[in-house]
Amino acid sequence: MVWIKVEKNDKRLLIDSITKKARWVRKETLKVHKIAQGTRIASSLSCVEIFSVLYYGKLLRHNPKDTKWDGRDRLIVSKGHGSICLYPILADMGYFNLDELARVCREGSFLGAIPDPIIPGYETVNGSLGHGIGVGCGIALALKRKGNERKVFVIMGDGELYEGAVWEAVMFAGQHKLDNLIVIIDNNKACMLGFCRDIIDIEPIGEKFAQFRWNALRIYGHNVETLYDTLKGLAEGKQDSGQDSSQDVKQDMGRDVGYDVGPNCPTVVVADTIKGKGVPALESDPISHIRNLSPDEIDKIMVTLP
Amino acid sequence: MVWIKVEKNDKRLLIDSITKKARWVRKETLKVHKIAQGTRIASSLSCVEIFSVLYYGKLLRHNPKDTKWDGRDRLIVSKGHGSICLYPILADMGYFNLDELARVCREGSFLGAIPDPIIPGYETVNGSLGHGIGVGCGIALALKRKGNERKVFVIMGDGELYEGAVWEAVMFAGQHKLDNLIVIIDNNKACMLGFCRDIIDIEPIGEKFAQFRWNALRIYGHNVETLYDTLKGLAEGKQDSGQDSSQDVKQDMGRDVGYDVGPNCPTVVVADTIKGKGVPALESDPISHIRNLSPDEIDKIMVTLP
Amino acid sequence: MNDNPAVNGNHAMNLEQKSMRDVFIDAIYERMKGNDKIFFVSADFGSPKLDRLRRDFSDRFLNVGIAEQNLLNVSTGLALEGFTVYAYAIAPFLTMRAYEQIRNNLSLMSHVRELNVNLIGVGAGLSYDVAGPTHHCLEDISILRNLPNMVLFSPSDWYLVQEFADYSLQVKAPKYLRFDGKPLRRIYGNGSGINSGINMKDGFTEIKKGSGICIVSTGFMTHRALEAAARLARQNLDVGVIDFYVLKPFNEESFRKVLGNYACVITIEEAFINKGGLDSIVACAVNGMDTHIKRKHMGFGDSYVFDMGSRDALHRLYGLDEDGIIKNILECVKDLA
Amino acid sequence: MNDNPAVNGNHAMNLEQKSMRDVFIDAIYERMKGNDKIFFVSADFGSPKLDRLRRDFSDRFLNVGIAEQNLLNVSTGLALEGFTVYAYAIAPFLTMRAYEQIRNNLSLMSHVRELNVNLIGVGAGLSYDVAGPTHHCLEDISILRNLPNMVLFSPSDWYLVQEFADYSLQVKAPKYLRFDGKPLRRIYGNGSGINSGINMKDGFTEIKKGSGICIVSTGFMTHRALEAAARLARQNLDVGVIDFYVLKPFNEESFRKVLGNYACVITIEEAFINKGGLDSIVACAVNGMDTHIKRKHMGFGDSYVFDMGSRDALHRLYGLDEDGIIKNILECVKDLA
Ligand SMILES: Cc1ncc(C[n+]2csc(CCOP(=O)(O)OP(=O)(O)O)c2C)c(N)n1
Ligand SMILES: Cc1ncc(C[n+]2csc(CCOP(=O)(O)OP(=O)(O)O)c2C)c(N)n1
Ligand SMILES: [Mg+2]
Ligand SMILES: [Mg+2]
Repeated sequence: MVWIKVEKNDKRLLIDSITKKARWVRKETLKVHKIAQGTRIASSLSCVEIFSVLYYGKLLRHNPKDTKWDGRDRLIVSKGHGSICLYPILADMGYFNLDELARVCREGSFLGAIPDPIIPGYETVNGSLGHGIGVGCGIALALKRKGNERKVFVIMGDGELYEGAVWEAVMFAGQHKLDNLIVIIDNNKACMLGFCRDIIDIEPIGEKFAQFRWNALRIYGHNVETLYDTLKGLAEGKQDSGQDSSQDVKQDMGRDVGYDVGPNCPTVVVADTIKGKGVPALESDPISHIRNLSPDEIDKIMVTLP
Repeated sequence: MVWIKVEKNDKRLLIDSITKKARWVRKETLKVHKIAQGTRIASSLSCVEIFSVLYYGKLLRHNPKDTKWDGRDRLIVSKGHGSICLYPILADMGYFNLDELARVCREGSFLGAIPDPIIPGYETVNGSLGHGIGVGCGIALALKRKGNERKVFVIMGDGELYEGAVWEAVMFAGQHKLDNLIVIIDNNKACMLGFCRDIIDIEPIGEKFAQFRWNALRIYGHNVETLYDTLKGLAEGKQDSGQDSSQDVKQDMGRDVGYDVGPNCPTVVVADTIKGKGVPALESDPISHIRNLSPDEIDKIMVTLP
Repeated sequence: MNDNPAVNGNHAMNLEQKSMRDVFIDAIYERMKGNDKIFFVSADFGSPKLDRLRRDFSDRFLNVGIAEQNLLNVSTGLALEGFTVYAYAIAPFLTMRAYEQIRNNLSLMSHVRELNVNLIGVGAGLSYDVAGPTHHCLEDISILRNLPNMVLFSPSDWYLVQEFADYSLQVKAPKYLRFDGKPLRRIYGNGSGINSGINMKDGFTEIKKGSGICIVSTGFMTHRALEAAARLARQNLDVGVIDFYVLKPFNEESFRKVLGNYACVITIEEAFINKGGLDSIVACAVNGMDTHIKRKHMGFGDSYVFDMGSRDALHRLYGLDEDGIIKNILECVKDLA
Repeated sequence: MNDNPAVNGNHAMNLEQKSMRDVFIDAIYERMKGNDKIFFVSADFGSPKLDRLRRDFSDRFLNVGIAEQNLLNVSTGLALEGFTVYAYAIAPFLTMRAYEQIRNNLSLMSHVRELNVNLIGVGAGLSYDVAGPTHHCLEDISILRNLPNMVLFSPSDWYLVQEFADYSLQVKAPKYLRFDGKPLRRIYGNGSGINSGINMKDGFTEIKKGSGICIVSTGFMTHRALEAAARLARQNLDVGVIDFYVLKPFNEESFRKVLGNYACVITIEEAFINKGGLDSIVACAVNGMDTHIKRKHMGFGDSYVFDMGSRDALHRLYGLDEDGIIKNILECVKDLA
């Protein structure tokens, strides 16, 4: 059991340690891409801090020794393709050996370009977009019926919101007051073929969820402390805590700040992020999604990273 | 070519004649159900006035002699199951012989319990819910590219809004500024297994469309004059005309009155209606959808109808 | 197997018609009483029998609305947490609107997770005759057979359906239950309550032994097959009838053993033929057998049915009524001679 | 047909590898110049070759976003208004997430309306090897074959793809184009530009004549079949190779005529076997032929592929590499002897 209670005065230390870990995760993710060019690197760099805060911030209850532990929070990685940064984290947590990171996409490995649920630590099938939130609804409802107080976290892409199945689930969760459901949107403003605003502009995202009776929060998704405060509040069941009022948002095109439509609502956290975060060539490229970084490029980037 | 220009001073006469026709349509619809019990009667009674106004109000340009006439408005009946009231109208317009109404669901007929596009006057396949609006988007866009100024009308059920595919189209239409697209929601507050608010409450419907950059109007869907004013405005390209400020709304649970999110937007008309309108036993039944009226019941109802 | 109704000729006792869904809903209702790990989820689809279940188990009944994709996803989530789920909708919308959800969240996922989701699709074949081709369901057998780890149950009567209730709880796999939309007569477990002819592991029952020619059928068509066989029996032609109800997984060896007694087999299904349905099961079983067995496949050709009329009328039109079956059998007789 | 590359043995000339989608996008780009009734619609799926098309025909290119259902519905609407539509997405999501849309809006609707929608699905079989089973596509042949009025094109090389461009404009029916995800060598139209071996109406080409045994394959597997046949030729075993590229509709009579020259046929496809795919086409064609022809079917068994590795590695693992093919052929040789 990895989850432990964190005292207030430990917070600075914790934030620092998460920050350090996040840096390590970013580098390891690039290393994986160096040997496994089939992986989606830009998509996996925008959510490094989100996953790092959930795991290293000890907000997510989980147990690497018992992946079926009933006391765990359920984490559904709906944007599976863009979660390669979770490989180093899961290895670091002890779900599998760190050596496995050197075998991604290799014959005999269980770590693929898109993660399958054969990987310890992944709850569901997630290579196809738009499934996670609906499955999350089912889990959240089941937990309620079982009297299990754990939370369901779903990590989604912003382009993923174009899938109709997502909105079926959004409607359902609002109606059934699934307040144990927390959806985090890695709002990196791009999908595969370009910027989302040029394809279908669905900003402000939070307002749309609020219409369907969700609480909506908006934060900057690369600020570890903001993420920590927000997600800690949610993990503890406070739907309005941790709002990022400082608005350290770089590419934020949204207008919504925070909706509190009442108690017993599901929550969406719109985390403004940068696709390819940390790699300038990717950060500015509308089709960073399908860009591979050559081993050479990666070597050059590595030395520039903190 | 049936469409003709209507002068202002003809209006009262026209409204009266539509009202009379609508009464006839309601009775004919009941007669069809009497011989074809597989038809959905409650669903087909809530939209009698909507279809009557479109056709008898001469708002819809169409040509029974040439169903492929390029100058026609495209009418997509997405709630196919609940459009049996269109059978008498189409027959009356000359799409087929009135005698056909006595053969619905009979061997050799082309009029089924759910209409197919083999029926002259039906544009698309429509027995499966949630397709019409997306197909309507494609048609609307195509008309724009062809420089064809005709409109696309889509008639949907309120329960149909639960389909995710609908929201994919809602997002698309807003983004592509399909101002030639007019969606009319037969908001009869019920789907098959009960009242919509008990299943998933999606009111206020107009507000949700407005979030996705649609103009939204809300009217009472059994008032012929209100329907006429609203739909006439829309048929002529005025997105904000005809708003029903008198609010002659009986079961209206919505809060939205009218959104004008700007020019060049698609429009949704939320028409508050009563499922089974005209038949008291149906009007009050949450599962009127699956209720059949026996020939005896129908005979009794007929004499009570205006 | 001679306690079989068709063999016994006890047709008169089996006239009581019941709808599969009503029998099954009642059976699940009974089990929900003693088992609080059962969920019943509907995509805005009902039946009078469902009202009681909705009322008495309101905390374990869900109507997700007209949202077949979410029906599948929510059911998956419930099943991941250990619930046995019954997911209920109209067959074509259940199987086709949510096909990728079935594929990824049930078929694929159950490679690594135990998922007991029972998809109840009502309206097999032309059950919804006058509702037209959007409501006909001629693809489901084939497209569901494609999905690994799924159980495919295609019963011919309500007695089989009743028997399946416990099976559905015990066999913790995703399943598709292909229910007819119309009330049908009983075939199994006649009078005496004997039901030894049913074998869920074999997946089929030779409900009538014959010589030379046998019919292999599933669902509603087994009723037609029995009728045709009975008519031929009066002409002293002894045609076998094999009713296939678990199309996946089934015991191929047993099936081959039974087929081995015949020289010609005719498959009949309310499905597109030569597209991976029941006929494909037979074509595959016959392939590699020592004896050469002639095959003839009856079903719908490569076109939707836009004609209006009752199921009987449509079957007549497409040669799937008893006359059509008999015609095909007599052709086989000629071929064999 | 002796101007065929395999027959001519001109393999060396055909080494240039191209990806099917790039060749096709270029071909459509050229046609969009002179034909303003063409729309290209993508569900957020691209390729560098698409950038030029997006730029130069921005009013007839659409990205509907990650919304396969709407991709189908919007394409249907465009086609109803007379546009020829190319709808582009990853194969499993295109065919399965939007299956009911394909069924109702294309297959069913084209019974009464002319709809020229060309569904371009990229990633046939295990093209996306390391992306895992959500991205593998082993069901598409079968589930698309089920749908009336559809054309099903499953090319083995980019030259066929190029030839299909005009065909796709001329034949005004909904179509599924099953494209491989990897660049592949050319098989047809070698050096001299001769392409008389291609016959879209027949749907197949006997690219190598053999005696006794022939392989029937489609898509990528035709490359493996040719390699296996070439290896066996060196051992003086003359195995035929039939490449099937229009799986629907095709000329069954022609096919039977060619099959009639063989005593044993082996089908190879990157699909689940015995589930309505290529093997079903052959099982059906062989049924009712006068000569008895042995069948052997190669493909994937009833399980998704969770193993990691290149396509070559995965094929080896599942016995679908050349060694596996040769093993099966040698078994047939024994059987026939
Ligand atoms: C149902 C489905 N359609 C298409 C794809 C192909 N695809 C993979 S990632 C991607 C873009 C995702 O964009 P977004 O959701 O914003 O995630 P990001 O990578 O930006 O985090 C697409 C279209 C898929 N995996 N699943
Ligand atoms: C995709 C799909 N799912 C389910 C159905 C079955 N069905 C037919 S009508 C109906 C209820 C429709 O409710 P609503 O859209 O509100 O229309 P109304 O009849 O109330 O006008 C349902 C669930 C269907 N036709 N299509
Ligand atoms: Mg994104
Ligand atoms: Mg309704």
